[in-house]
Amino acid sequence: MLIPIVVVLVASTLSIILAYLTMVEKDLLIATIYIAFIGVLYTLIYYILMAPDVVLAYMPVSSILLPLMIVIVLKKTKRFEE
Amino acid sequence: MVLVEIVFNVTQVLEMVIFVYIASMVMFFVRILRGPTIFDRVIAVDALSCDLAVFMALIALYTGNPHIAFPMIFIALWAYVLDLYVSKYLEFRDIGE
Amino acid sequence: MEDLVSIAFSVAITTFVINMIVGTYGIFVKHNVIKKILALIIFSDSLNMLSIAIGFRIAEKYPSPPILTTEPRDPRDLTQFADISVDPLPQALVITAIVIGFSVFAFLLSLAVLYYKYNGTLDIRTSLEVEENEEGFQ
Amino acid sequence: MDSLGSSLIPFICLMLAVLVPLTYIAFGKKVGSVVVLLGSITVLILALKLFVTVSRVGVIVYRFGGFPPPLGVVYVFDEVNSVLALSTSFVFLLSILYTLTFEGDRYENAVYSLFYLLMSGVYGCLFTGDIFNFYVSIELVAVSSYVLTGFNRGKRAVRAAIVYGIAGTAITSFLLLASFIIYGSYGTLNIADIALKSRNTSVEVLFSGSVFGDIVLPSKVTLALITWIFLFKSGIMPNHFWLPEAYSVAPLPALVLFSASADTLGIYGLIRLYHLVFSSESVIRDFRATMLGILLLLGTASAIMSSMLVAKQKSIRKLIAYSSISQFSLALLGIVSGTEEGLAGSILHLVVNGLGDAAVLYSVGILKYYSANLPQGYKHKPSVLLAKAVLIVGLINLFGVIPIIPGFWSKALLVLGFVKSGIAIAAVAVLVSAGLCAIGYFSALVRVLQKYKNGSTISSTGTKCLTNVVAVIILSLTLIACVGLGISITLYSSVRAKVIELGYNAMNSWRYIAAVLP
Amino acid sequence: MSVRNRIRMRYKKRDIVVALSLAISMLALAMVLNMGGLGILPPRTLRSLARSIVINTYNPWNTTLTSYSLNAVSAIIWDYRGIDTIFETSVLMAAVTGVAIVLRESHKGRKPGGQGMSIIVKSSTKIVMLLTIIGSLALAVHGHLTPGGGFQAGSAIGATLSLVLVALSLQFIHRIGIDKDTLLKIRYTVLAMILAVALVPLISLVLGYSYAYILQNQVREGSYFSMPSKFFTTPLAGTVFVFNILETITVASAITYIVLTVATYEGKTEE
Amino acid sequence: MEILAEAARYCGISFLVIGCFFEIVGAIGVLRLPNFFTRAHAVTVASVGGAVLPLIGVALISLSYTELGLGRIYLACLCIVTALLILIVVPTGSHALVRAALRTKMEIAEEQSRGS
Repeated sequence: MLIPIVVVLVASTLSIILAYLTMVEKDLLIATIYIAFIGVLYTLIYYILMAPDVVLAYMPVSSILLPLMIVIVLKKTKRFEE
Repeated sequence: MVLVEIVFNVTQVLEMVIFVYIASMVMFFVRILRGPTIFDRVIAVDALSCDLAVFMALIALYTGNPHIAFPMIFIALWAYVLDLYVSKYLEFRDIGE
Repeated sequence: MEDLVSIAFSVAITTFVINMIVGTYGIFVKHNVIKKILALIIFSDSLNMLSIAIGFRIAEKYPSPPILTTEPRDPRDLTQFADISVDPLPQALVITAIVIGFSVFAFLLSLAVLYYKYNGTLDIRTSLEVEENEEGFQ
Repeated sequence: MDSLGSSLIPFICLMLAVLVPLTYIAFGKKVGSVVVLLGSITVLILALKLFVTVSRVGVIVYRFGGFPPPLGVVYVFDEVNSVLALSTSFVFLLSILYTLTFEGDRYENAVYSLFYLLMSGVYGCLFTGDIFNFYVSIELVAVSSYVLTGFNRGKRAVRAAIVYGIAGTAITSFLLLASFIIYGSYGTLNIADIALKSRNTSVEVLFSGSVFGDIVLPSKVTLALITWIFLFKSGIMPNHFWLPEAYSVAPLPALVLFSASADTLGIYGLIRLYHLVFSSESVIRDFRATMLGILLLLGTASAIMSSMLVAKQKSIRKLIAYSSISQFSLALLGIVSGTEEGLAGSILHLVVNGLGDAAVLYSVGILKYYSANLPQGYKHKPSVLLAKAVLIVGLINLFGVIPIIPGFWSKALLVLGFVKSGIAIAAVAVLVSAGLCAIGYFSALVRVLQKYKNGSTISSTGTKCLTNVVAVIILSLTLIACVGLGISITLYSSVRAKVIELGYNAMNSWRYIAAVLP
Repeated sequence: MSVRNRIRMRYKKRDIVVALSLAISMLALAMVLNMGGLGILPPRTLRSLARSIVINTYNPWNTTLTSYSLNAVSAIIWDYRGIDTIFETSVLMAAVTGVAIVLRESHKGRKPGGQGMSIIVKSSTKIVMLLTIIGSLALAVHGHLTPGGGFQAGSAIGATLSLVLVALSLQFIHRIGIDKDTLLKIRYTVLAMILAVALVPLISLVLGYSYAYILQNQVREGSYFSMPSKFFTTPLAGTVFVFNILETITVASAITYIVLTVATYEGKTEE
Repeated sequence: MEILAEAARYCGISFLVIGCFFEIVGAIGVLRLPNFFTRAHAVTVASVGGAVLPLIGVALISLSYTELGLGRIYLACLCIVTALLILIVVPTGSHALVRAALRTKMEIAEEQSRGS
């Protein structure tokens, strides 16, 4: 019971740092990668909290579709935040 | 038989393996923070996705719920998408056209 | 053991709330449109995470997902299942919320493309300086 | 059996939102327009039937899928939401008529689809008896509003849509958060169940049991959060930044729908929140009183400041935007008063504001159309005169001092409620804001009449016969609704009693709870 | 220039106020969550509502409350709270309409051009595409038995098609018969079918042999109408199965439409 | 049958331990190696040695767990399929990324001077 909760704890602590970095990063492509990383960590947490349906719904959205849309939009607009 | 149970308690082995994977997750994370180029960050996310598949298998075994492990296949199938996006963004002039 | 689990879980929930603070900060303070959308994504993801955490529980062994593995043969199977299963309701609601979030983000991102086309920048402040052309009535 | 037709209303709207593009693709424009029109008429008839049924029977409950209340989702129909649904359907019919006739060429068929999606969200919000379902419906309203705001595209429209979209999404997410906190502490999502448990924490309900954990602190947090969300949705003053921008760029019929239906949901939600869920009998009544004090201050400040801005506006859209903010603030003050008259006044005020905005905007739109398309005979054309009359009636309705107009009665009821509950400052605010708004309204009236004094001198295509007929229909429907409501309230004391009973019913939460949880 | 500076200053002040107030309110929230407002987390027992749902999700001994679905989440999504999900699908439709309106120019058929990536990527993407589509169909068909369901399967298919768009090219997408207009038509038609399935029980009301509710699935209190609950010996869960299949098609077409529209829009590019 | 299960369990545990070793080595490599192309090599070690081997190990262990019922075969099949897919997919990704890095003429020298 304790070991999986420790994994949750580590993953969520890492996600705070990533969320902060996403907010201060000037290169939006790197920020997108951070978001995808947060998605991977959250997928892990969903899985450990026994929500396989949510994992299946969240995985394509967070790690494929949203990064793809953001990358396309960045290509059509501007990569760096001024 | 008894010997096996004493020397290799499977649950303990699984716990140790999970700790090793947490440690390597933190190392990949440090690479993501420090990675000088964008490629380093992407490749660390890649490695983490593969780790995630292993985590899923380990946890399904550890908690005794094998039927929740189906997302593993999708993780493995989509481990390389970020590589494709970034390389297409940087190498070609447009995405998806 | 159970106390340790509870403490670790409380810390995890606090981290989700902190993530939500970071997201809210980004939404209201950052000026780049795409940055704002990224902040929204962080915010709504942490919110969903928080609600799944509310639905988690402690059982004798590790809890099982809210899915029956075999057809129950006896009413006692069902009560046994209810003793180890996690809460299914937040999961269903979160799936709904994820779909809604995706639709809104897709629409906002396509608006961001258009915003850049008209203004040549993604900064939300710059278009305030543009003289509002007064159309009079209507 | 009575409630089946009424609970079909959102479904019919959704069905039409899908079928309209399909018919446009398959059968062309004419069949499509007929489908659009028939759909809105059906919705109006169903809403009328609902109104009649509810005033005869009382509260009706419909269970979706046949599940009993805390387990499944229910729709609850009572006097308050049936009145709002009726007025909304009426304005919706007007909007569809106006769009088909005057702006049909400018927009693709997608706009009808969006209107229907917006309306199904609005009906869902009005009828629902479940807090998560409310979130989903309000999200539907919100997404279609963002799309309609950005519909015309262009610099300002896209900026308004982005600002509205990002802030609105963030704030509706807080509603999701609030509903999860409620689920965590109360163990239920049904509004009547929450209301029952917030009064009596030891009650045991079938299926949902008793409360889970300590409910006092979570109730306070959710009350504060949801109040903020609804204040944002209705654009009360500190949260109004999106409203004028959105109003000044949306298509005209969409603008009318916003002010008559989508943005009244905030006030409707506040009525439900403060007089049903966390009413004066609940465990957090002290905190509720504090929140009501804050709302009083906010509402007064917002009413007076937005009225000042109304007096300054030059564009009719901005004028309507700020006047809507001011009227919503007055309705908010009615909620604060906590008396039957005040609540009745606030509900009536929402209806009146929708009707008045529709009258003003549609008459100005029709005048503009005629002045651009009518080469000669503009001055003495009956429909032009009618449009001018409707414009005057609408502005007087918004201003509200002449007793034959419903705007007078709503303001009178509000003042009566304030006097009864002893809130002098709110009564003063009503009068001051009416006075300040009057400057804006009458300068706008003068300016519109001057601008559309003569027809165009350039040769143009002229108008079609059908267009004239529809213009007369729209204008006379608006006129009949405004004046008829006013006259009936003035002349018949039974109608007056009915209106005040509306406020009583809105406060009578035990009836609602007993109907949902037998 | 001074105007710009003034505006920026105004924004800066507002930002600080907003950030501070938000931080304080969110800290209050964290306090509520951790100070026992929701009980001790994680609790030892289920909430009663969740317990009733979990017990009734596949319960042959209480036929008026069950939905014969082994997966309780699917049962909630499509049966207990089906109306939420229908509204949610409509939100997705509103977003699709919005994207189509906002990026109007790309709606006109453009000639597909562009290039794919290297041959290694192309061939392994083809394998991945096939496998993902097979896996998602399994998710959709078994949505009421194992984890999965309509939205999960649909978004997986949509994600795969957008992956194909990136790795291969738009030409390939057109070659396998996917077109924006077709997608939109499929989406509208299938959404209409979902609404029709929700209203199917009313037919028995019209025929007059039993009372029926909107979105009804199995036998309920006061109504004998029922959708099929079993296919031979496999549980079928009535409308849950049908809705899962239809939702897969709608979501897949919606997501593919959104991605195709945004990707083929000609905005201003850098350089 | 008992002996077979025991053998599978032994094999699985040894696979897991070897996988752990590769994983740690790969992770240290990702952390310590000087430039991107060398790190790509380390990631391949981490994903092939550190993901494929443990997955096969988990498959073998789950086959020997009798209390999981039919689920053990399901889990074993899933693990093996996932391992095969990782073998297909991860090299593809690395290939695409390295190619892009080469084509965009990433300055390796500059990066080395900055330190890893």
